[in-house]
Amino acid sequence: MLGLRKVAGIMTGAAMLATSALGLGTAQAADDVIKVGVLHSLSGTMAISETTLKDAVLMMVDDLNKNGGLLGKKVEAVVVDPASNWPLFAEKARELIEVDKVDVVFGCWTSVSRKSVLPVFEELNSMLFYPVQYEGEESSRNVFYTGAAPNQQAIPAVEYLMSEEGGDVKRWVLAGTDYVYPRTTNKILEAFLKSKGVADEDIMISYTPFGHSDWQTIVSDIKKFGSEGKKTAVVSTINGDANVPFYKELGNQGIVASDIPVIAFSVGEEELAGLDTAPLVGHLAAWNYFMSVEDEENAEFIKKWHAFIGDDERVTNDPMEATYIGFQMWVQAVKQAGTTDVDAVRQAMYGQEVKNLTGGTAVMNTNHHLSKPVLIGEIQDDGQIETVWRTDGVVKGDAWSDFIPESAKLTSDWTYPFVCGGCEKAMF
Amino acid sequence: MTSRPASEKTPEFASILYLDGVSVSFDGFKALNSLSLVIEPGEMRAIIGPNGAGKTTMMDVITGKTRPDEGEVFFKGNIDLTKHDEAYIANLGIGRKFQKPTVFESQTVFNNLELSLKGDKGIMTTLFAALGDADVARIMEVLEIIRLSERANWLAGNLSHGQKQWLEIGMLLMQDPDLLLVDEPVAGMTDAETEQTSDLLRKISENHSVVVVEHDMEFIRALDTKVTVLHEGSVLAEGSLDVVQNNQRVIDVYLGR
Amino acid sequence: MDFSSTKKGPFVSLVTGLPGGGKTFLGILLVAALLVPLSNLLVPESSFFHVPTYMVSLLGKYLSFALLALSVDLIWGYCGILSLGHGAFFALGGYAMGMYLMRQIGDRGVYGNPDLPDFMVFLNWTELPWYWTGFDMFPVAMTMVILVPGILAFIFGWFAFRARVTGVYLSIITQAMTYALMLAFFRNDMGFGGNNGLTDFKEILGFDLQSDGTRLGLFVCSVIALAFGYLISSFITQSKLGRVLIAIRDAESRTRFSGYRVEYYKLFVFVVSAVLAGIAGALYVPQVGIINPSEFSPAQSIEVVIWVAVGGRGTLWGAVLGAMLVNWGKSYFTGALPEAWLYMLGGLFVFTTLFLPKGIVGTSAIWIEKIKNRQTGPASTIPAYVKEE
Amino acid sequence: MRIILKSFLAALAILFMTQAVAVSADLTEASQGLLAKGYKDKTAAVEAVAATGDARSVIILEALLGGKLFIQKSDNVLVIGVKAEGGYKTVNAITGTEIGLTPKSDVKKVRINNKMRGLIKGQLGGLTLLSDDPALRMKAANAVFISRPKEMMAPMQSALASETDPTVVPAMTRALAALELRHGATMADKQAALEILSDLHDPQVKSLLSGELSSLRALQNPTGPEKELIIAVQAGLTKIDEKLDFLNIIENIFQGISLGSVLLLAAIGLAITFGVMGVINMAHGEMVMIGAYTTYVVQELCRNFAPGFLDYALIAAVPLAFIVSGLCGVGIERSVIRYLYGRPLETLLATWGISLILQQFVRTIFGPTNKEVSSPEWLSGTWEVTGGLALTYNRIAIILFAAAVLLMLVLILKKTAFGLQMRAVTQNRQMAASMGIRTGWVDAMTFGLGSGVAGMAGVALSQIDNVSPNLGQAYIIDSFMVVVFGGVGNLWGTLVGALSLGITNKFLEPYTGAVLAKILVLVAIILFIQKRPRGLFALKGRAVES
Repeated sequence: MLGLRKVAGIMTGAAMLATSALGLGTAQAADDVIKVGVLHSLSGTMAISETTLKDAVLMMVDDLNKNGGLLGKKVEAVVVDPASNWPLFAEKARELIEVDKVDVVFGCWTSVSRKSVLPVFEELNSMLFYPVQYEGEESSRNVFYTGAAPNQQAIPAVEYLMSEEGGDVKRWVLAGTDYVYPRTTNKILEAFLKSKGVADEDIMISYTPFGHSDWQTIVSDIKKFGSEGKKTAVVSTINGDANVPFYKELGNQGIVASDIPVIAFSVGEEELAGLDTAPLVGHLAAWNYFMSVEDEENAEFIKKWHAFIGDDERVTNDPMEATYIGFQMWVQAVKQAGTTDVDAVRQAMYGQEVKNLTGGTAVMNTNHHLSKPVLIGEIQDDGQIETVWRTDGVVKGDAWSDFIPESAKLTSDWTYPFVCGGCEKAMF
Repeated sequence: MTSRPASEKTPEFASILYLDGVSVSFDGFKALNSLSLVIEPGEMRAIIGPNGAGKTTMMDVITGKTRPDEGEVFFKGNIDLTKHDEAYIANLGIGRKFQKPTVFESQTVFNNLELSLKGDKGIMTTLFAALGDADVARIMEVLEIIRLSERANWLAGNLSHGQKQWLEIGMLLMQDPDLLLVDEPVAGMTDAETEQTSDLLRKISENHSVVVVEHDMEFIRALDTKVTVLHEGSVLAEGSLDVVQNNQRVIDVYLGR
Repeated sequence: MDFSSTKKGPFVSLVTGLPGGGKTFLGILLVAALLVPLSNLLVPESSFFHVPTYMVSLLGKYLSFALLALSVDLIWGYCGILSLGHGAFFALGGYAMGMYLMRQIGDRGVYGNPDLPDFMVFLNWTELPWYWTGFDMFPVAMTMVILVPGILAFIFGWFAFRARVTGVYLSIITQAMTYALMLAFFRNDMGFGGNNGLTDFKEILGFDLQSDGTRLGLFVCSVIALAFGYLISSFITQSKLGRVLIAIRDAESRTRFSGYRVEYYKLFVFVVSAVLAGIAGALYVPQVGIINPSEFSPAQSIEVVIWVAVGGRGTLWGAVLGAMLVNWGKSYFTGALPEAWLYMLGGLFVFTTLFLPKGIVGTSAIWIEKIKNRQTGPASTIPAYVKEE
Repeated sequence: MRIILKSFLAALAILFMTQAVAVSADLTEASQGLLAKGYKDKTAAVEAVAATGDARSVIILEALLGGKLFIQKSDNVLVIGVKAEGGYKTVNAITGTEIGLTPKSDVKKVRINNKMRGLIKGQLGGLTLLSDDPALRMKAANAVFISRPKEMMAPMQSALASETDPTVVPAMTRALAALELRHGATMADKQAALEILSDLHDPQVKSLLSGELSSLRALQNPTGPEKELIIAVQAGLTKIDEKLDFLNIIENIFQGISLGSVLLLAAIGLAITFGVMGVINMAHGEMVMIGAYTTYVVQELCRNFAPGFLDYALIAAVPLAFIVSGLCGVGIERSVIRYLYGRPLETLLATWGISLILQQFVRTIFGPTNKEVSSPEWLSGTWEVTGGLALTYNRIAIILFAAAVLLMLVLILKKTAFGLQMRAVTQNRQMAASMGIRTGWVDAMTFGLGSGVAGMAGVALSQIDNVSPNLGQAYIIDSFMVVVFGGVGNLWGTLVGALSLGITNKFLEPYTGAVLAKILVLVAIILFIQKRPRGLFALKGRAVES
């Protein structure tokens, strides 16, 4: 029987060698192209949101090449699929940087994926553009956060609802999926509301698991909470998948916006495309971008998108704009630096300006967060979100919230003399 | 964990097996209906009865697989079998052969016997067990008895039906039980095999108590021993084969009048 | 006739009587343990034989998966217990290690709190929950790596096996177990970092996790752990106990009527397997740098089963081989053909069950059997996994 | 006769209102504010327009509320537009004269926000209180109940006096009482109003009372009668709360049952494929998903080719989903599963693989994003059993649907020849075969049936959940739990299992929160399986022991 054993043993060995061979085989990078890594899940639960962003990057790379590429080189997108599996994100990031030798990576959605790749990018000193709104409390030397920080979304939204125009809300339901973004955002909001003199019994906080689908209890609780005589609003940090059943339940239980408005931070055109918005007209969303905004840049972008994806029904959304801004800024920075060298590009990134799709310009700050305008819109029956309010100027993204005592004291500034993502005092 | 309680061959007790008023029912259907039965030490008893008479259920009760709803089951006069589980009862000295021959198909005949070797069946013992010469000798002996010496290294799965039956009996012998329950040992056997099997059983019954369940009247006759007829979960008749065969009620049952 | 394997007893067989494939396998492990680090350190980058560092930790990851697969094979291949929740033990081991690594961060966390991990700080926790105490000490953490999965397996098995929950039902409640744990660990209130899990590790035993040296160290540890796991498993399967397990797999009631306390045997091997899985998890975490509740998801556990099925259950190295191949395929195709990856994985599941019911190793075994048909009767009917001597 | 009275009263009402609002402005002037950008001007304009009492003001405000009011950029006039080919069919909002087709580029929607929506509803209430349509009058009364403008008291009284429709009367009484409580002349009036209100148990009244209470509490040194009123209001509130608590329990049970029936729907197909055939069908969830996507496709087809039929697309989808999923099932059975009978654990692996393939397949065809399956009119909204207890129609529908599906299955299994053959095959394959039953065919049909039923479940789930490639994954584990808990091979077991799990879950949720509730239920099942390894309604006896 030794023969068999040998065969098996050798197979195992072969497997190992093959594995290394995979590494060896692909480990050469061409010099005449600039490689852009795309790290978005194409399968698994996150594919719903992330696939769109992959296409967005491909579109912009395509566009860039049409206009003669970058630094006279052709730009090539390297797409990998981390399959909504967080450890795989880290593995794929490493593969992109070490094996494919990409010059920059656009990717990740949800904090956990970012947290998982963070050490990789820092160790290998590469560059990641993270395009989704997030909880803040982080500023890495190797990551540029083009999505909204809490103070660019949550705070303005609540301020609007408190305003006379917003229907001066007195009573708040903070409903969220049980993970770090809602937890932090709600924590910030709670502190903020209390600072505005909202009493404890006027704040209701509820957390639900990912993909929660049976909202009967919570929605009827909200209904009851709203029947206490004070104007009530729901601040929803419910994550993508769970939103559709949530809004369907809202609609069915007849909670209309004029009674209890719901303002959401993770619901954009993409999510709305998944449901019939007729019963939801008037509910709100806070973002830095709406597809409906009338602006040449935006019209142009939407046209390109529809052409690229070959479907005039496909919507655009905020993370796409964030990707767009990030990508344009990176291109400009590379041109300015005349190289794709990470450190050079990073220096060039600071103060980089790109026209928002919603008018005005976004600026990259030295804390790796953007200054962007904040928009608040109402859901329309056609699934679009119409702006009802926007900040006069731009709001500077704040990595460390002032409403969390531990982080209030921290500053993030990657330029001399500070050179630190989260310190109490300057390095030099 | 399990260690076999001491039990000598000397029958200082009146009955090796004692069932009284045992009833079992599955969802209303009474499989056993106050069944009473006594097997004396060293006795060989044949049990016959139409399908559904409760033969196998009786065995389940004796071996602790099924708990009776009511009634007493005693082994060697004073050991209450209704309180123990299969493994314990097996270690008490009751071996059972199933209706459908069940052996460890993916192991060699030798290992099959080795696994049923009498002795401590605790985990640690088993983990560090090494086979002594005495054990090997015993296994060889049994291999001879069941006529499988030539097949010792075969996988049990490749044995013929009849050989499997024998192997299973051989496994019982390895346990060296005081009481063997043998369920349809000759089902699907050629006449020659049947012949050999009855010899085998008679041989075994010389120093074991044996209960045989069978349909095959020829075989029963060959065993020539006391017969118990079961019907609808209770004893219909008892005595020598001729006696029961002429018993009117038995005839009715079998001819379905 | 030759009864060596049975006659000499397990100890002997462990030393000399180890199946040839086992020797080859251990040999290859040893070679890998030497070659990979050497080629990584000494061979110049440019050379074809240079193993890049990321490949090292990738291999390390595969090895811990292989150990996990081994543990599943031990209960499924040999005892017929199909656990769809073994990921749970893996993850628990991982969390134990993760908690140690978390405590090692000390005040280097973003909030600079020397005692509390960051996620506790922003959940306004003032002190470390009791179940975190001691995890700053490596020995304690390692003990937990073994104890926690072991104890869970013991409790679960104690109930399940005594109640004689078998087959499909067992598989489904193991799935329920890991699913419940997943939901529990997703809750931030549990104090295990919720969805983000534990991450941003700095160092282990004072070695920087980012350094190549540490990576190689962990890789070698994984090799050793796998070898160790293989030895234990083959020791068990070589012993009479191993044959009892197979007996239970093939004819449970027969085994019972032969006087074996089936439930205790199952419990024993289940616990051993859970502990191995836990160790695998502990090795996995520092090499991938994150542990998160999704490791508990039933899908992961099912995937482990398929590794074993592909390699060939009931053959220890088969499990290892399967884990290696499938994961290598995963790494490769999620890069090369991302869109097609799920089709391939799915297709693999179907193909294996239909055409390789005994896995690669098992099937090749039959195939080789066919060539040199020995005294053991017609080959076609031989279940490949039982050819042990 | 009635008409005359009505018009008289209408005039009366308008008179009151025009008095209430000092200046009676002409419509054009009043509506100017709507052309402005800021919401303040618009808000003012809305009030002004309503105040004119002009007949067209109602039309304008309704258009505004419905988002049909536009500004024609070219000549900066308000128009009411209806979407049409190449733009909007527009009429002048003020004069009502046809303008014709205005290109999309030339119109700009007059945007409103939630605050204005509330206001407009209130104002419309005042204006449509005497409309001929009882439904409108109802809406009006309720709007007034919410906004409670003082000037509405007299009109409301007169309206109530003339009201004949029994359904509208209570609404008006309620609204009037609310007005009395707020603006009543004497304490006696207020007390009386309070009496009426405290007898109505519904959240809105509760909200109103607690609102009043807080405003009363806010008073500096309240007079004696005011103190009494405070006490009375508190009493009323407690009275309402008691009633609401009771209703809560009923609501809880209902939610439990509806969750249970969702579980039942998801699991019942599995009760066939797994329960009856013993195939651990991990692709079951994907059968559900396929059913949901079928619904989506059917609806899209309707939307494009038979818009009028759209509301009934759902009904058409039920049989289609059954067929599509069923065929998939048959395909899977013939191509894979039939080779795996007697190896249940292998079927688990194979079907898991199939589920991965199906998911990715759907992802490739329809894209990874959620698809919209809208609820038809007759399924949206709630049924007000009494105030404070509202059951949503779609939940009710799902409960009924689940019951129907279960019944259908039971009949098929018990009453049809196929059912007989099916049971025969599952009990003794060889025997069945030797009796001339085409076992292969029966297997395929059985699996097809199970999958088809899953498809029908998909139609229902499309109403309450995401239609996305991951839909199935969300339900697969729950489904297995239900089947195993209920007892394999027993539809009634599945029913009881599903309902008890659903209800337990819903009763735990308020105390433990959603997640913990689910965990507890899972643990309970695990422990339960120890007690009854074969589920709630397991067959006993020798047959199933081995």
